[in-house]
Amino acid sequence: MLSYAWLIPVFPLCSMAVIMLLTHRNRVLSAALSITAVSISFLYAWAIAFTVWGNPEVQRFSFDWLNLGPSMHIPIGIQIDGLTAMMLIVVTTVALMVQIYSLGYMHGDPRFSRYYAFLSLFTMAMLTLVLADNFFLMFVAWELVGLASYLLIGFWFEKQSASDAGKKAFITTRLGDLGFIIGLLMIYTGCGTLTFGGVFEAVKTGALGGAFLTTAAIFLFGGAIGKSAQVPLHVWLPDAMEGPTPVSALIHAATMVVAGVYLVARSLTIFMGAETAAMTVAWIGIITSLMAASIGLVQNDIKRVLAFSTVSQLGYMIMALGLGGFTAGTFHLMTHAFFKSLLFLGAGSVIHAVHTNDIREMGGLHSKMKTTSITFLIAAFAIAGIFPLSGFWSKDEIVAATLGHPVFTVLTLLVAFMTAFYMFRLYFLTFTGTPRDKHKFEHAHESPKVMTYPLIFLAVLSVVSGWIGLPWLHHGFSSVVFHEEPHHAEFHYGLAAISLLVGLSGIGLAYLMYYKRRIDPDRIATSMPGLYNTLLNKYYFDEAYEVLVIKPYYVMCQGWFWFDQHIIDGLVNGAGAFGVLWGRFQRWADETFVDGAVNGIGWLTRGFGATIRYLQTGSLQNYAFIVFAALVILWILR
Amino acid sequence: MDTISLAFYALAFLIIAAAIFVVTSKNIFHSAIYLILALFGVAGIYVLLQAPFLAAAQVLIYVGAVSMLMIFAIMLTARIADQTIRHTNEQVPTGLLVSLGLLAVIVYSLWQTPFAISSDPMPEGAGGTLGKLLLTQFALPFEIVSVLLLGALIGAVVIAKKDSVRREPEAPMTPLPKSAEKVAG
Amino acid sequence: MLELDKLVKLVGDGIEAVVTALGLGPTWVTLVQLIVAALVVVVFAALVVLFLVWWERKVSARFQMRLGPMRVGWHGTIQTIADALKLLQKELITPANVDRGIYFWAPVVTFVAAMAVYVTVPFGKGLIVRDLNIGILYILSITTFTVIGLLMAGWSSNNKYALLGGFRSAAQVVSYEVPMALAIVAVVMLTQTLSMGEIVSQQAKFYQWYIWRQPLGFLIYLVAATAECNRTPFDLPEADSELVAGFVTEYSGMKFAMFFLAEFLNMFTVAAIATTLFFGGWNGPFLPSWMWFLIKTLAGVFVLMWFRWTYPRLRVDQLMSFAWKFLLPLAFINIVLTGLGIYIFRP
Amino acid sequence: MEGIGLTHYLTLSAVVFCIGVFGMLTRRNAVGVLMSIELMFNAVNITLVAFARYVTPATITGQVVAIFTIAVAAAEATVALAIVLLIYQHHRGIDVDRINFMKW
Repeated sequence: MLSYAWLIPVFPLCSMAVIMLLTHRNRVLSAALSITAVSISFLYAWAIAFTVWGNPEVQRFSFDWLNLGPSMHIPIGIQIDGLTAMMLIVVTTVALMVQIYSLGYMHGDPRFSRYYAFLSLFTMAMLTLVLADNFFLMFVAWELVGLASYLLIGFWFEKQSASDAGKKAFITTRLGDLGFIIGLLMIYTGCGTLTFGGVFEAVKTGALGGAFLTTAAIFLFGGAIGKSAQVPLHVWLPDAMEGPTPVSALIHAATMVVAGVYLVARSLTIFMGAETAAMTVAWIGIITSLMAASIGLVQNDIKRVLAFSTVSQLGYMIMALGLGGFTAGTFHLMTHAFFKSLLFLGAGSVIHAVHTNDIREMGGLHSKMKTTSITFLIAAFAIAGIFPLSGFWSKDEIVAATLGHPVFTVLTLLVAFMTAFYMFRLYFLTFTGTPRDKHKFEHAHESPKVMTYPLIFLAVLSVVSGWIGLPWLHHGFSSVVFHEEPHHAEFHYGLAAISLLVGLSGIGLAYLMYYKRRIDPDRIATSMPGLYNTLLNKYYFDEAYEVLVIKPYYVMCQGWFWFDQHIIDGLVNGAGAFGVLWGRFQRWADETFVDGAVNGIGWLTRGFGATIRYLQTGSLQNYAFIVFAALVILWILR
Repeated sequence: MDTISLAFYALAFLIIAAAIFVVTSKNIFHSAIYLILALFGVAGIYVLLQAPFLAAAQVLIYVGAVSMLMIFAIMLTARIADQTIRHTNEQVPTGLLVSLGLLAVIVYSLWQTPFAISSDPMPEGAGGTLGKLLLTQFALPFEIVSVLLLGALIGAVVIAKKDSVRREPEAPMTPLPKSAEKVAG
Repeated sequence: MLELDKLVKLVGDGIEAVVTALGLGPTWVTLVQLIVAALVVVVFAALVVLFLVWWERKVSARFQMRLGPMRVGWHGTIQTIADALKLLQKELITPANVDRGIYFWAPVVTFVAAMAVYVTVPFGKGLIVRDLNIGILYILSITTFTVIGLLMAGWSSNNKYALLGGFRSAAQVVSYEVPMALAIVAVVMLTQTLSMGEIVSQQAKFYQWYIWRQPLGFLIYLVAATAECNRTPFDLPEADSELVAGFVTEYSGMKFAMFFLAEFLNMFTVAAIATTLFFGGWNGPFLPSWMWFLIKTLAGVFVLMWFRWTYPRLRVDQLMSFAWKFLLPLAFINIVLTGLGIYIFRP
Repeated sequence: MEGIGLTHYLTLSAVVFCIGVFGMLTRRNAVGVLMSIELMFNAVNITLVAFARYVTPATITGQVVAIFTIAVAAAEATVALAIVLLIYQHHRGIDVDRINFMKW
């Protein structure tokens, strides 16, 4: 069964091809195809997960893809271990839920079939990414998910902001991918192979090490920075919210953005072999996390809050991995995938109901949308790390992973506090209180069942998926993603209590500010205008890029344009003018001497041809006669 | 003179006479009929050479199909009264010379050549050995010939299809102008 | 019982004795035996045709609720003989502008081809002139001469109806020969031999008849064979409402009779081949083998007559597309199925 | 005279072949030319079968090749006659010596 695991991405691929080629006119058929394909993959993924978890051996199946002699030999293949199985489950589950959800959300969209084709493409690419057994195939899939992301962000390309966001996402992540490629090339130069096994072997035996490995690892991490929206390339993710909300849930919360985390987790051996690189990873992770969380405190767009929350949580995972917390990072990856996609889908449900993204125009929606509200609340509790929901267990592992690095511990707890605060700010502003926009409130309604059922399913997962990490289970979550050797932080009741307390206090503050209105948030904002505006404008990152990168680039371009217009064109024109003169002279010479010779030859040839053309009679029998006559004559002359 | 010799000379006479009529007959349809006769004679020669399967195939394919095609082509391109003034071109004397020269050359060389006559027995049965050979040792040529036949079939259809001759579209009937109708009325 | 093989052997031995007594070699013995056999077959064929003509008239009459010939002999039994005599006496008209040589030979070729088939038809136990080892292939190839005869007749008559009739018949026969040959190939795949005698001996028991293993092949054969002998619904070459009498338009007297004879002989041949290939040949209980052969063959002939008086005529384009677009693919499918069957069931 | 041998068949084949050559060189009618070519094919086939009978009787490869020849001849005749029909449609005649528009 494992040896046919490559079929998992093939099903969505087929559905994409069939939709694109055949059924794109029939929206029902297209959606049905896509959902069927991903369902099959979903079932297969679960089957594989149960096989693998009972038998923690790494399975590899590969074949030669490119064999250019001993120096250039690239096999591609798949590798199945606990981490892959976990990723398969995450990807297929969320993809299935999102595709079902989209039936309701995208209902009536003129490019419905194309939407499903793109979703299938994305699913295929993402599944290939997690199944790959080498960096090469992983990179190919990596670019494919980028393409799918671009297509889906800009899905409503009539909107200028959407198509801009698509381009921004694509170009920004490409910057990171450049680092990825350089890292890959360095690794290939260093150990002559790109298979995970081979590279890790080289790192372990010390064939690859020192400053070279550190540089390679940092470049490799560049890919993760781009894909997982870490500082300083995080700017694309909030803009990516221009895409359809289910897409945000699938790609920009649960799966594609964690590809970077997956990359770091998968190649953790490399980072562990390079101290400096690992610390860089950890620092970038915590800085991203802190910054995004603080921005999230003040945003008013429901999806942007969630986007910054995503960036923040990704930073968490990256940090945990950088500190060697393999289990913590991957565990949080999984739980986060479930509750964050739930949050996004819930937000989508709200947007579907009130047709706005601005939380200032919402409020009191709980009475109208019970299911959405409750599932959203569950997810908010989960992300805030409240016992016994999934976020509690995974966040606790992350906190535990920072033990020994006091700075990280403090910052992590601070982020946890902020997370709890802004999530509940969001919840209270959206679902409780009095409706601030009566008109929109009147028209609000609960979403159809195809949208609420996935919410309920994901809510259940958000609650229970953390229980794999229960402290009294043998090895907890690490036995699931068993990578190199069992590595599991002991469960710290003290730490757990502290982080729970932090989460609760964040919720409490939000409760006071936005539910009870004891503290006026606006007064705090006006009392600290500098900080507030900095946060509201996302630390001016986009503006900084505008000033530091894009403006100078324009100036440089204009300079070159001037250079091109005046200097180069002047040269060209001068050359042209000279050419014309020279050409006139040549024409005279040509007409006089060369043509004379050519015409003379032509005249001669024509005369000759006119004489001997009588040999070509055009009669087949004549030719045949000559053939046989020649045969006889040749025989006689032999 | 034994039976085989008798049969051989009879058949050889038949074939050669028929062949000569094929190439000299003024009426092309007669040529075709003589061709059938000659081909039938060749089938007889095959029987003498202990190749009965081939003889049957010869009759089936040449008489049944190829000659039929010839006759079709003749019927589609000529009429019974078509007694062309000349049925041969001006190459007759030179052609005769070359043919006879060729005959002399071939006959001379084959009488000079010592052939390695083998006295092994022929395999029993009609088509069994042949069939086995076709599907084992000669499988590739066999397949290629099949493809060739298919290609010839399609090619012939394409070539001979009426539509392949691009004809000028006939001028559309222009309706009479109104005034003309009035005048006619 | 009334088996005839002893009698045949007796006659053969008698000939050998007489010829040897005349001081001639074994070649001559074979030759004389063959000549005698050929004479017997010709006489037999003539009798069969006489019977068939009468029978066809009676059958058609019954189909149309008539009586048919009743005056000459008991129920008109010798009506055909009277007709034959009339035809023999008639003047042989040779139209003015015909191509004389070919006009003369056309009926001969047709008739001889129809007769020559009987060399290798097993009429009964030991009743076969020559059990050639290419038997069925021989029959297939000899029957093609019939078409040559028709074409010759059509061409040489210098008559547009005759020419069209010849054309149609040639196109039709060539087209239907392909599915027919393929249907026969499917049977040969099972028999592993081309010899008619062996094919018969493989079907000694009722359940061994090849029709049970080749039902589709038999249907294809039946349809193609009906077309081969130009019978309704495939009687376009002599569609009298369109073409007067097709290729026989300009023929009269004995020459016409030869075409007529050949046509009925072909019908009998087709039924005989069907009997041999699909219905166990002369095998059967109680009755002598030749009688079984006749019963089965005449039943086949009856089916052909039944067709003729039941179905309307096809249009010429329908006829061609039916052969090439339906019957031929079907025959290929049958061959593939047969091959699969052999592959699965043979060890 | 001692029976019929290989040489007899080969001689017969040579004669038929040369008759075919003569016909090919001299017939005006395109179908006539084709028929002459068929004669030549048959002459070659006689040779092949004769060799199969006398030189390699155990492995009758000559007969196999003869079958291929027949198949190729059939294909050739099909295409050639299609071409003849096409030429007839274009030129209302199939005299080979008039179909010389390839000259000069």
